[in-house]
Amino acid sequence: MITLTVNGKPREAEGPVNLKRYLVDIGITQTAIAVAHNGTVIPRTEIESVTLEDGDSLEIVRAVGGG
Amino acid sequence: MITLTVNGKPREAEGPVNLKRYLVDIGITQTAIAVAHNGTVIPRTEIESVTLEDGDSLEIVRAVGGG
Amino acid sequence: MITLTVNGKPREAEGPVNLKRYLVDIGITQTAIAVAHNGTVIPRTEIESVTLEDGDSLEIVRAVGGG
Amino acid sequence: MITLTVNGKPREAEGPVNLKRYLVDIGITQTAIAVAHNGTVIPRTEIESVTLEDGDSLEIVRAVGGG
Amino acid sequence: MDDKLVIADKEFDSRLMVGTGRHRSNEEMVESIEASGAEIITVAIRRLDLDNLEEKNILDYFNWDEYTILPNTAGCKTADEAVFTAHLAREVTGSDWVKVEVIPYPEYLLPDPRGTYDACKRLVDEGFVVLPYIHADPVLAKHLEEIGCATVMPLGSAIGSGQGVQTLDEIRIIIRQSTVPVVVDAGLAVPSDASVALEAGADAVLVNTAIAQAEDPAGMGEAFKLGVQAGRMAYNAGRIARRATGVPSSPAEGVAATAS
Amino acid sequence: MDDKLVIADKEFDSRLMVGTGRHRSNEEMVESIEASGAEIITVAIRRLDLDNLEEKNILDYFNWDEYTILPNTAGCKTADEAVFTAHLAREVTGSDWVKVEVIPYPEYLLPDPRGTYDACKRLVDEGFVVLPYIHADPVLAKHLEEIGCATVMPLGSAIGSGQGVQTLDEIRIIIRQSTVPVVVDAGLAVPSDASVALEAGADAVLVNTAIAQAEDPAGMGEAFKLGVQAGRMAYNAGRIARRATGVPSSPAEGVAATAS
Amino acid sequence: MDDKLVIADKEFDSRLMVGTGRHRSNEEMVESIEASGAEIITVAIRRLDLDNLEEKNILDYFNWDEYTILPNTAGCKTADEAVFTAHLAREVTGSDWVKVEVIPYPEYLLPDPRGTYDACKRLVDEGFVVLPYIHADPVLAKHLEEIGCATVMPLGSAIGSGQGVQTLDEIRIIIRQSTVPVVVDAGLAVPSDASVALEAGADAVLVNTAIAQAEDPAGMGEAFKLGVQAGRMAYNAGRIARRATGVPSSPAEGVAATAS
Amino acid sequence: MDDKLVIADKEFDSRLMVGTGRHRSNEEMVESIEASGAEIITVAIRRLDLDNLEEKNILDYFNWDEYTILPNTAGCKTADEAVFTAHLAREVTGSDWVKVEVIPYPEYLLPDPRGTYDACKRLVDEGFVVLPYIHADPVLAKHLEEIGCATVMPLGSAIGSGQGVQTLDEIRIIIRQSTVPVVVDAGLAVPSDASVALEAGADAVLVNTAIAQAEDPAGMGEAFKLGVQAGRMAYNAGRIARRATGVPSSPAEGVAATAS
Repeated sequence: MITLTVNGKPREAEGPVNLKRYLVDIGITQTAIAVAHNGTVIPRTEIESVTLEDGDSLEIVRAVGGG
Repeated sequence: MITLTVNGKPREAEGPVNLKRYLVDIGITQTAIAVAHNGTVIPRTEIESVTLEDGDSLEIVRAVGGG
Repeated sequence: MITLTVNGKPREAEGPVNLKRYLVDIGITQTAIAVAHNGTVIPRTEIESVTLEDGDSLEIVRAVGGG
Repeated sequence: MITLTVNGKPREAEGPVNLKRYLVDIGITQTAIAVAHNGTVIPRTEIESVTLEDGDSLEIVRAVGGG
Repeated sequence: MDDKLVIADKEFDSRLMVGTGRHRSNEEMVESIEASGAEIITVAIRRLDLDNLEEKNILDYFNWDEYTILPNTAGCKTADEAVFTAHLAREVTGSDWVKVEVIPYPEYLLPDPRGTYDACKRLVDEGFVVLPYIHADPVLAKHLEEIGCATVMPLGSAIGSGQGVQTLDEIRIIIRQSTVPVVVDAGLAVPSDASVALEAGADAVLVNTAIAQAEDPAGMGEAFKLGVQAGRMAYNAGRIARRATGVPSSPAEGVAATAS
Repeated sequence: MDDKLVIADKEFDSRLMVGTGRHRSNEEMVESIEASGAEIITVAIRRLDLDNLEEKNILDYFNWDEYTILPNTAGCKTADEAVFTAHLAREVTGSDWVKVEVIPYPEYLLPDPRGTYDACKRLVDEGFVVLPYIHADPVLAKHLEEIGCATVMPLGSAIGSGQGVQTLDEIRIIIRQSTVPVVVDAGLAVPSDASVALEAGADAVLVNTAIAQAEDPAGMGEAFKLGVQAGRMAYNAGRIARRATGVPSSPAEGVAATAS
Repeated sequence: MDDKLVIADKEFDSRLMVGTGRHRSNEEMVESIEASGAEIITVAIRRLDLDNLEEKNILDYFNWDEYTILPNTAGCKTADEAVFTAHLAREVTGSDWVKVEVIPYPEYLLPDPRGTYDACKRLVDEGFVVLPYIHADPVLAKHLEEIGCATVMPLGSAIGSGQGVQTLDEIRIIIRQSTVPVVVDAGLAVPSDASVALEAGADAVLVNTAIAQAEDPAGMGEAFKLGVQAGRMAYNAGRIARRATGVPSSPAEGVAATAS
Repeated sequence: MDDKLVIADKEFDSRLMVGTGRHRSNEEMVESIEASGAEIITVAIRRLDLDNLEEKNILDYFNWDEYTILPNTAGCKTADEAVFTAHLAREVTGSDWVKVEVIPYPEYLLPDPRGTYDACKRLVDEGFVVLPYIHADPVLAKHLEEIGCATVMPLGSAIGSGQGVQTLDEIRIIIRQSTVPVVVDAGLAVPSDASVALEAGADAVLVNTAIAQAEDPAGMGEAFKLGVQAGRMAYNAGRIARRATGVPSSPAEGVAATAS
């Protein structure tokens, strides 16, 4: 078990785990999102190549209404 | 007894009565006032010459704060 | 010969003369006009019944651009 | 003879010459001034210790009306 | 939505009235008025030029099945002159509608409240449909309504000054108090001036110089048409309130955190 | 007339940009944006709600063949946060357009000139198409143009304040000096506010709260569409000048004389 | 410099008139009026309270060798009421000066141009010194001057509204045309409002609520005294013109060059 | 009341600062500054005219026991030039006070927010007492305060434009947020402009052209002195609130009835 910080909240996970796999695991299906890993934005194409370690942080965002 | 309308309110008086006398009777001592009798403004000098009859109306005014 | 004042200017005319006739004589063909005789506006229908005498004044107007 | 640039204009001078001496030579008597030598502002107290070489630039300024 | 302007029981789709003065040519006049979509057109009454009887009459430029004519009493300095001019206008146009202007001094072209009231009173009593041009004076406007005027026409600023609506506060009061249409007249220079008046609840505007003297009168006529529609639509759509401070248009919560 | 808005070589027929924030419902959002005729739509970037993964994504409400998406950096207090958010936005939207907002203090929602400049410099160097939201500061606007911003977006008044264009004098200077499109953003409440900006020569306006929070958003959206068109048309048609005194719109000569 | 205000051949050093209404106490009233340096004081005329005959008369608070009393017709809705009140006022005060107010509707406290004119005409003919309170209507002002009013008193904004001088453009016209003193009355809230009027060439201002209802009436009274003096002095000193662009206040030439 | 202006621990009785530029003569300069009661005087730094060494130095016209000198960096287009000029100014005047102006473009004389910030940062770190001239930008003002500037000096309108305080809304925000004195600088034309700033809570104003270029500079200097005092007094005395409608200043009750 590892502990991640996802969108500011702590989360347990089986790990180390591949980022793409992790997103599926927690139920994220929509594609119009972006992910930052430890403060670095990960291009879509590289999501598979990221491995999440204990203590890592993730920001997962999407578009919302704004002006 | 006669009935006058003084500043919009009915008032009983012994009468017919002289206007100057009436003003004294009801206790008006100050001089910086003006009186209208049945809608006509009465100059100071002529107050003595007015007699109040039953049904007459009086307006008695003074200066107040205003802009 | 009589002298009229037409739109502020003196004009000689054979006369006395009927108003409708006079308007034709001076070449007024258009209908969208109004005429005042000695300061009185003459309804279309009554133009025939007016006779111009020496010294009479006429105002003959039409619509122009305005705001 | 050396050539200086003083307030943007070329000036000949006997030199090398001491800055304080030079100011006297060109007739500057007033004290409420400041001098920059080759782009560096020279404190009053150090004016004596500056020697002007060929090609040096001077800015000599004073206060004027301004808002 | 059925949202018509009603004056003296007559319905109009357009809330823009236009004048016919100061055009550089009759062609520009006709073209720009068509572009403006106006249904009410003002004209002035002047002496026939007896030395030039061939000139084409302005009334012949328009198809009067499509337009309502509104003769004015421009140039009149007194109530008597205005009443006299109204009588002439009725003969010329066959219409009993009249825009009453009583303007004693030429420099600022401001209307005389007393002379205007007197002329309106007499003309209303004679059965005219009276649209008075007035200073943005709420008390005068109320009194003109009470004697039976069909509208009130407060000025935005001096005629032809192009200063826009300088009298908005007073016009708001007039609108709040009025039971007849409020038509903002004079001074409008650009469509935003018209929109401002309609957004505030004015029922219509009257424009002349801004269109006639624009570089491109037809383009400006169409611009005013859209500005008037925009202002009325916004009035019906219910604007947001003014606030002293800002309010985010994007959510305050949920901003992603940079690495620290 | 071919009179298109061009930003970063992309052409637009509409000069109205709209935001998607503060709508009471997604239905009202879509309906009012369609009514507005806007072609450029702003969105914000926020954390995905992991406890509500079923929520429909705002991007799914629009056909992106018809619209250009403009993500913003709203909520960012520093240049670093804005750059980070721009990177996220590019991944989310697939677009490299970004509206840069750097707003350190929440109460008045006014932008930071230095932080905004720094973020824009970095993002332009990275190849983003940058549209900065700024105070109506002509010197800052000129400097942002010089480093390659695609537009400048001076504020009319504080975001969501509904105070309209309070900064018109400065905006006129920005327009006169600018070689990139000037988009007036924030504070607009009614179509006349948009018309005023376009009549002054602004290239476009951005509106969000005024439409989203109107009683009838679709009606207000259409009203803004017309107001923007009216303002642009009037700008092209050449307005009359302002004058201190009036000028008659009816002829001074030829008034009929009453009997004397 | 000898620069006195002259009304009906009477000379005044102060260009500030003050009202006596809405004070929280007679002590504050007296203190603030002394601080204001005013020489003309307005009072209203009201029924004597027969149930409270002991109340001290307001006239007893002032030394009338130092002040000129100006009774008003506040509360009158018609010309008849105003003339009647003027007659009463003359008996009460022994003065034939009167500030004519004819205000038919209470909500906005705006004067009736026709009723005011009629009352003024009758009172002037009876020999009163008449100072009419009017809307900022240049034509009405001119007509009131022509029938012999001693001044005209156009409003800055509604009585007690504290909105300052909203009618400056019209007041400028009144000033340019007037041969009698122009006194700006009503709506003034702060000394800058008074200065604005005097800078524009107004001869005096009348202030009541702004002083009476200030947190510190005596302080505000003195502030208005200074503001009126400042405005008049500036008018006499000849202000600079407005310019669209800036002009350096420091020399453009002779800036020292940094090393390059 | 003890109500002093305090800048960098130095106390002043006057809240009016004056410039020494654009005077028609040194005599008018001295006379008008004395009349203004100012205690802080700005000067510019320029090259000595080597062809005219006899010219009397401006510093010799004043008794510096009575005045505080405030040299400016007018004419500087960059932070480097401003810092260099500040160093020269300190040598010339013996004072470490400096008014920082960084103005890259001559036409509108508007300050550069970034260049101004950079110059201020460096000068504050060197121990100068820094008074920056800025656009009325609340965020920039806050940041300048945070790095240790002694005041902020937001502009009312462009230098020498005489347009008065066009930026009052932003200045109100700056005042509300600021812990250092707020000095409104530039654009003031008449005393009412100064009063407006002080009534809003500004701590002081700086005036140059309005006095120097008035027809009577001494008269205008005194007028500004009074206007500044009036504005400050009014601020301390607590103004009445603005209201949309009027409130009678005379009692509503007790009006005498005419005969019916």
